[in-house]
Amino acid sequence: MTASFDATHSLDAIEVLLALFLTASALVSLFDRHLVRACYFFVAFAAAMTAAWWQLGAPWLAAVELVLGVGLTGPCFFYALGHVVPGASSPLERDKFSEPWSRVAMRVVLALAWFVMVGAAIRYVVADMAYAPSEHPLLVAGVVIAATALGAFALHRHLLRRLLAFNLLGSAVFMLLAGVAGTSATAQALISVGLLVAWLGSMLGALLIRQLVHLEGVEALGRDGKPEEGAT
Amino acid sequence: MMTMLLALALLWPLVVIGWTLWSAYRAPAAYQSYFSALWLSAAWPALLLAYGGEAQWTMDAWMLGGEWALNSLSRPWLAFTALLWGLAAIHARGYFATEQAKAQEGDQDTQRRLLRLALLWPLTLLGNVLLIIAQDIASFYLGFALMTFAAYALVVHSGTAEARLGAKAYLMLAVVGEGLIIGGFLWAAGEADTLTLQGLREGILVAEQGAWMAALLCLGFGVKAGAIGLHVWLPLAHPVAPAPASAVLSGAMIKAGLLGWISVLPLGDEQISASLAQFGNIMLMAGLAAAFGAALYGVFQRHPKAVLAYSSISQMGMMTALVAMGLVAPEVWPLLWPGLVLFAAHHALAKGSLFMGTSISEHLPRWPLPLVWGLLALPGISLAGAIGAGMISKWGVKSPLYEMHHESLIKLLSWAAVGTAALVSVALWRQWQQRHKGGSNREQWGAWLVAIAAALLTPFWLPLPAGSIEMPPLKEWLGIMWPFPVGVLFAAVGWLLTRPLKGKSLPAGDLWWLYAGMVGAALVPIRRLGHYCAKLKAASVVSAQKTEEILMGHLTRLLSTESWLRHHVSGLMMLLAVLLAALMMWEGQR
Amino acid sequence: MNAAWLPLTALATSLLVVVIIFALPEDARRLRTTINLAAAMVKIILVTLMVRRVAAGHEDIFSFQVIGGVDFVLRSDALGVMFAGLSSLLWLCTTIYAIGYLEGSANRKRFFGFFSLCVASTIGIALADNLFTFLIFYEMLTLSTYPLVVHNGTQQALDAGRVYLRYTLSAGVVLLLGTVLLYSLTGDQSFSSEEGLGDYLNDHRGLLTLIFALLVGGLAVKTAMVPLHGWLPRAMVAPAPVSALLHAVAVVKAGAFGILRVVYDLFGIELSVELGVITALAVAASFTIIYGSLRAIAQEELKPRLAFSTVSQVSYVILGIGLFGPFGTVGALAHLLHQGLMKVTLFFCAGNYAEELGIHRIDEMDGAGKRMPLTSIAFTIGAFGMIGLPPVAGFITKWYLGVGAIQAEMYWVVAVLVASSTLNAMYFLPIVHRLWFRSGPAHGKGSWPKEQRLGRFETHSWLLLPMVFTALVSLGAGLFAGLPFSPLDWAARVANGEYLP
Amino acid sequence: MIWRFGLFDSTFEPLLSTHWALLVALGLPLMLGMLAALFPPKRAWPVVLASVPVLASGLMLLSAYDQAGLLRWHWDIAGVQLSLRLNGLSVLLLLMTQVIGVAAAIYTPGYLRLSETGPLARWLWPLMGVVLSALSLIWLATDLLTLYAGLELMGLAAVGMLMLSGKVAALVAGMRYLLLALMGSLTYLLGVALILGHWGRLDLQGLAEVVEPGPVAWFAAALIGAGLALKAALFPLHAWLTPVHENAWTPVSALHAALVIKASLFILLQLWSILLPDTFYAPRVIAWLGMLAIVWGGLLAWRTDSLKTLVASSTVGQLGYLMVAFPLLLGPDIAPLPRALAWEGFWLQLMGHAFAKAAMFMAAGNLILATGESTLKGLAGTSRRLPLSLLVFGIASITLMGLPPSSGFTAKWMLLQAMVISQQWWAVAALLTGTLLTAAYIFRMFRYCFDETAPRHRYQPLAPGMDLIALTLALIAFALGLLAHFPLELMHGGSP
Repeated sequence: MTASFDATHSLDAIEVLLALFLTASALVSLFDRHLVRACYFFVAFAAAMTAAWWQLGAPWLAAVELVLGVGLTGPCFFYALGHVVPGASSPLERDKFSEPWSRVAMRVVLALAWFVMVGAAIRYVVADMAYAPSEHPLLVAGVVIAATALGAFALHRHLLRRLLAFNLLGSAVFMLLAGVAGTSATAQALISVGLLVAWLGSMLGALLIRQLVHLEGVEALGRDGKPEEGAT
Repeated sequence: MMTMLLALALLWPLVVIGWTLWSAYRAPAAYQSYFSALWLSAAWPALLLAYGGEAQWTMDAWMLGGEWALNSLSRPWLAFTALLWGLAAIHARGYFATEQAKAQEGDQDTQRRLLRLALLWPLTLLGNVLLIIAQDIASFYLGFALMTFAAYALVVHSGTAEARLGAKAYLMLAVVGEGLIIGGFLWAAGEADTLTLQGLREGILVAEQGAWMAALLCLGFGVKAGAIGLHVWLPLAHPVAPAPASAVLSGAMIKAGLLGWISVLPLGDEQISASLAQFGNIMLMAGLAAAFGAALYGVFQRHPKAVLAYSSISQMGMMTALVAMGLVAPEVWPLLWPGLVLFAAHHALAKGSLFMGTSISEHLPRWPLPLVWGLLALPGISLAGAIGAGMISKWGVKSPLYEMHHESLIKLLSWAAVGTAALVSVALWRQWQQRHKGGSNREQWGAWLVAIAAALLTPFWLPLPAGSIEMPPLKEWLGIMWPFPVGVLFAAVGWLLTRPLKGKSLPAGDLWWLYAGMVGAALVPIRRLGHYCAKLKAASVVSAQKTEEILMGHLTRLLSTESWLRHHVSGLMMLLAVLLAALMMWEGQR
Repeated sequence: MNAAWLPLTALATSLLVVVIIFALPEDARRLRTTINLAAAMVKIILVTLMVRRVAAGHEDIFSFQVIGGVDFVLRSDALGVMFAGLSSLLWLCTTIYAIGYLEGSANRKRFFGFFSLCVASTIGIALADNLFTFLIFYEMLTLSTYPLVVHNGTQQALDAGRVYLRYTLSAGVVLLLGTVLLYSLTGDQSFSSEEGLGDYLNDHRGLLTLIFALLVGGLAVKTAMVPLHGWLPRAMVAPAPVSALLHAVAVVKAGAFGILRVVYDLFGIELSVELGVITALAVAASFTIIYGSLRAIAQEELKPRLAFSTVSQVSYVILGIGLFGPFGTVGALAHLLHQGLMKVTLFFCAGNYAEELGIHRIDEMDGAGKRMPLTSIAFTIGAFGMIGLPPVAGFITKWYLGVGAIQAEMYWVVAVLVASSTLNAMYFLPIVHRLWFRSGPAHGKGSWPKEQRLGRFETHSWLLLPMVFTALVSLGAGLFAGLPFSPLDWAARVANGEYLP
Repeated sequence: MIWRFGLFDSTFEPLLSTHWALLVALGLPLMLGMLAALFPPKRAWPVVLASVPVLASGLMLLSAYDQAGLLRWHWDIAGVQLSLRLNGLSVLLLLMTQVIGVAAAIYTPGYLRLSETGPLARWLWPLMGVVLSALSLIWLATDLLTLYAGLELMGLAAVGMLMLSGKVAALVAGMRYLLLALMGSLTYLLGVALILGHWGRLDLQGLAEVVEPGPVAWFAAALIGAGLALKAALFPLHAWLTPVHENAWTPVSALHAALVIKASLFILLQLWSILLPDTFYAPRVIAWLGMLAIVWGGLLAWRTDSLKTLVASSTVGQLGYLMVAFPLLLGPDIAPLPRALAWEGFWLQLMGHAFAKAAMFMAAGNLILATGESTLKGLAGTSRRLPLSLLVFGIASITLMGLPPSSGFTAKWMLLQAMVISQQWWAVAALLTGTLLTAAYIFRMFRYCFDETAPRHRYQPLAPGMDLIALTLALIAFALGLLAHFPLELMHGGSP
């Protein structure tokens, strides 16, 4: 019924470190306006996720994450940035769109609410977490990342950053899934499908971003967030 | 046999119309004869029918159920009506000869007017015949309406401004009259659940509101019969209508109103209620008022036909009074009605010949003048009761009244006859003043002469029940004849007295001008109200448009939030999830 | 013996014609005309068959289940067949007229397609046996008349179409609500059921009144009862055959027919009286009658005047219902037919004047009687019928209504009738006067607004014949009202059915 | 409620032929799509030929259900439980998918030939195949994993299809849709995670037995609800929809509006009926939003100047009709009669709208293609030149307006009756207002079409059959009104 982390109790320290690293790299990746750096941090996050899957005893997922997350999704972002060779400069290096404060504030509130909600939900599922939240550092990290990523997703206008946020959210959700449901075959199947979808989505997104930049320039990437855009 | 005759009598006018139409369509205008021999014959089958004997017909398929009859009342009525129509038709042929010549020369306007008259004349006749033989309400009303509306063409014929005024007055009152009649019919027939006039009379007799029904119907028919207050169209329409049209209007059609009264009122029934009798009294007063008032007003008219019109009103007033006697004193009615029919018939022919006479005096034939004026005066004298059929008809109504001891009424009627005499003499005087030489042709004076003869000899040819009419005994002659000289004297005195007022006279149509003024005054606020409503509507349309514009502006602004929604979809989704979760938690915790 | 095919075929004929017309190309003029006329003939034959069967006491029913508890039912009963007869007869006339009228104009395929659809809807309305089926065809009618109203495609026509839809669709929604409420209360309620809704009276008095108000309110829009009449005068921009059809048969009559159904067959007259809604109906109808006449007087164009006359006249039908008695019912039913015949004649005439001479305003009609005698005679007959003068059919209904009013002891109704007749005379007689007694362009005075010589006779013979026919029928319906199978006779038969079950 | 979705044991095992039919129904669209990518058909007839087996498989499944009642399939692959079921509802939806899909496919060659579509055109075929296969899977699947996979497959393919036109606006809108759709599925997945974590299973039948109301069910329902609402374009999360349709190709729009968003709604209703059998407020919230959706969608469509936006906005409003039925389907204390009525009305409305909206998009596409104008004003005078396209549009719009005798009417009738019986007057008002608003925007469009005073311009002739396909769909939507008994009876059957 409840998922358990029993097998990994002894490795708490590693888990905590992993969780911390995941959270940190996710946050940087989400909020760094320097996009190339953000993408690098995403790759680092994906690598950490691979480790985390390994740590959780799901080698299959670790492999998938390695291939799809590190090997395929990461390059997708660099491709979208037009930053195929490391060191080359790109017009997309920085996100220059700015958001009004009200929007930021609203997103922060929403992200907090979402954090509370997801946290509460997880608490109800993993009954013992209420007593020892620190025993599930990866779960906590998952909740934090999920809420933040969603908030960031809602906040950003830059399409690439939204795509990044989506990927991070995806990973967080998978982590939560694994956290509450363990690494049963069903959960692994779900996560695999999710990873595949995330990759496909990222690839499609990257292609689109390239195409948009090609057709309209950088500005087109932020059009989605501009409130003054016409009704149709 | 009778049925065939009936069919012929009713269809013949239609055949005439069809033929006239056909020939108008076929023949070139230069050879166009509007008043062919066939046209003249329109009324003849009806006349024949009147002498064919009594008969009855029932036709379920006809309208609400047709019931027609030729009985002791409708036969004489049909006889004098058809005769007058026939004579007037012949007279018309002569009367319109000049116009026809003009039409043949190619005057389009005249062509149109003549064709119109030639078509609607038989139609009017048809209506008149139908209403006489009808015993069911629908047919009667059909005949009445047909006659009323078709006769409009007769009145308006000349198309002058006066003619249009006269026709307008005629039509307006006719519409009012039709409305009153249908209202009364519906009420009475609805209460009695009947479709026949017989049933209607019985219904009115027993109905609680019988007097009111009778009043409605009487007013309605009163328009046609020239009852006082509703008579105003007569002096307006008669002077302008062609002489033959005036003849049938005043002779035959006006009698349709009288026949209407006789048909719907439960006359002579012993069980007449008090209220009906009361109504009879009012009617009696109204009749006498008409008899005297019209005479008083009429003598001051300038136009001979207007004078004659007032004479008709006066005469109809007398007949109104006699009809009213059927309600006031039911026992007198069985004796009275043949006299009344004779009175009506005689008046029809006499008034017809008087009106035809006006056309004679306008186109005097090359006869010795005294002869002409003697002939012109003859029907008038008869009308005043001094000679011929007039005398007999006077006696015909007087004797039953004597028998039942209504001497006061007799006296009043005699004095009314004085008025008649005065009116007739004024009319003749006016004719003399406005005489013209030459031009009257054979048909014109032929029909006129026959009409005079028929008027003087009315009792001899009118198919009344045998023995209902007798010559007045010699000792009564004086009592019948005295009003005539008195009347002439009055007229002469009056003329002398009013000489100082040279050239001034009262307008024809008396109350019409009052009515017109009142209606005009009433229309002013109504018009103003109408204008106000129109203005209000326009204003509200404008303001509604303005409101709509404003609303649309708001709406457009509101809809621009769609793009806000678009940019906040993900935020909204987060909100929705949180909201749903919170709501369900809250509900679950309760 | 149930001949279910009969009502179905009657309906299907018209629908099939719609499909065929839409499938034919625009320029297949002859074929389209042939099909149109043939179908109209076939339908008259079918309706005649139905009349005979109903007269012999058979009522044919066709039904199938749509969803649980709701059936689609067609049934030929006396009342329905009466309406079907009217619509099929006038369809033929109007089709002939329309063929002549639209000679050479564009979009004829669309016109005739929707025209046929419109008539198919009226047949459906006539034969519908429950409110659901009725509603289907009622809404179909709304939709199929819209393209006809906007047919000319001018700004004015489009605006009129919009107004028309605003009224009728809102009414449709109200009607739908009423229907659904009724179904929720009683389930499927056939028009032919003997029970009526009397059982629900004690517990649901308010609800029943509400349902009645909704149903009748929804139907009253099409009936053009004041103050819901605003669409009708505007819809006059449509071509003349459409106006004729709209006024005489289809739309306006559908509403009146619906009210007849609701009062007589759904609620039952006793229940309606019990609810006290009948008197309200009579008062509303009377108000409409007077108001319509007054507004008609103020109009200066021919068609709007006729339109307001329709507003006034159709409420005679409603008034007849309101009189609660056999005579009133006979009057109402007969007027449904009579008014149709007379009004269609008048609109044909108006169309002829407009087509042949370009006359739209009343003051342009001077002396038109000489130029177009047959049209003017027909107009005169129609006008006299509207006034209610014998021998035109209008008199017959007025008689029955008046007598019904007296027997129901509603004396004021007679006053309304008389007043209306007088007002009618006030706005029709001047026109008749102008036609015959004034000299105008035909007498060499001025010229017609836009004269065309459309045919050998006074105008195109396709325009002339239907008009003459309807004029003669309206005359005949009055003159020979006593014949078996005359409108009056049939109305009396229906009324007997309602009052003597 | 749960039995209505066929979540109970079947009496019979499926026959061998049924297995094959299932395989064809699920796999063949995909295969054909791939094939067409290699050899893009230039004419309609190869597509017609190819669609015969697809439709045949649907009919076979229908007859199989007719004979045997509910059918179930169950597989266990490496510890992962996958299961499918075939009940009346899923047969109906499957057939609907196949008919609309086939129609869109037949429509496509003509459309591609006439419009300048660019090099990406051939990719439309496989994507279409994927969408159809995924949809078929969704109607049949009874475990959350298959549903998730189907949903994602469908969503990604749909995004791909919508962006094929390659215009910038299409790309921007498509990108937005892509991100939102992915986000929606992640939210959904989070909900699924909670379910899996708490009850340890994903098969719906099993879940239906074990789920009891509690915080986990509520949170899962909230997450799943929000995610799927986003994907189903339920108000107020609908705003991505119109721009997407504005720029997409006609057959794509038709498929998307008719089917793709319905799939999310289907899953939403199915999962909520398991998770929230007796919740009062959540369905109410959806219903309230539905009322707003009806008004909002109607207003949007009423004031727009673009034909495609009109059609797309009308989808928002029409979804509102479905949303207001939620309390009747899910809420507690609903008597059996209104619940049954609402259930049937819901699906009839869904199907009617699917057919009508597909037809409408095709008709609108035809009008735009022929006139070369995409604004309403550009339609002036089309009533004369393009009567058939307009007629199709008209018939489809009758269904949307819910005027008789269309399926929209019958559905509305049932919903109204259910609402009246359960006294939900606000919903009644919303439904009736929706009718009027729909009529307002539909006839606003017709008003332009009937304008005869506008100048004429040249029209591009349409490929043969393009109107006929649309007409067929519109007529199906129309005929479902009076013939509703037959499909609805299918849904009656198979109650345990």
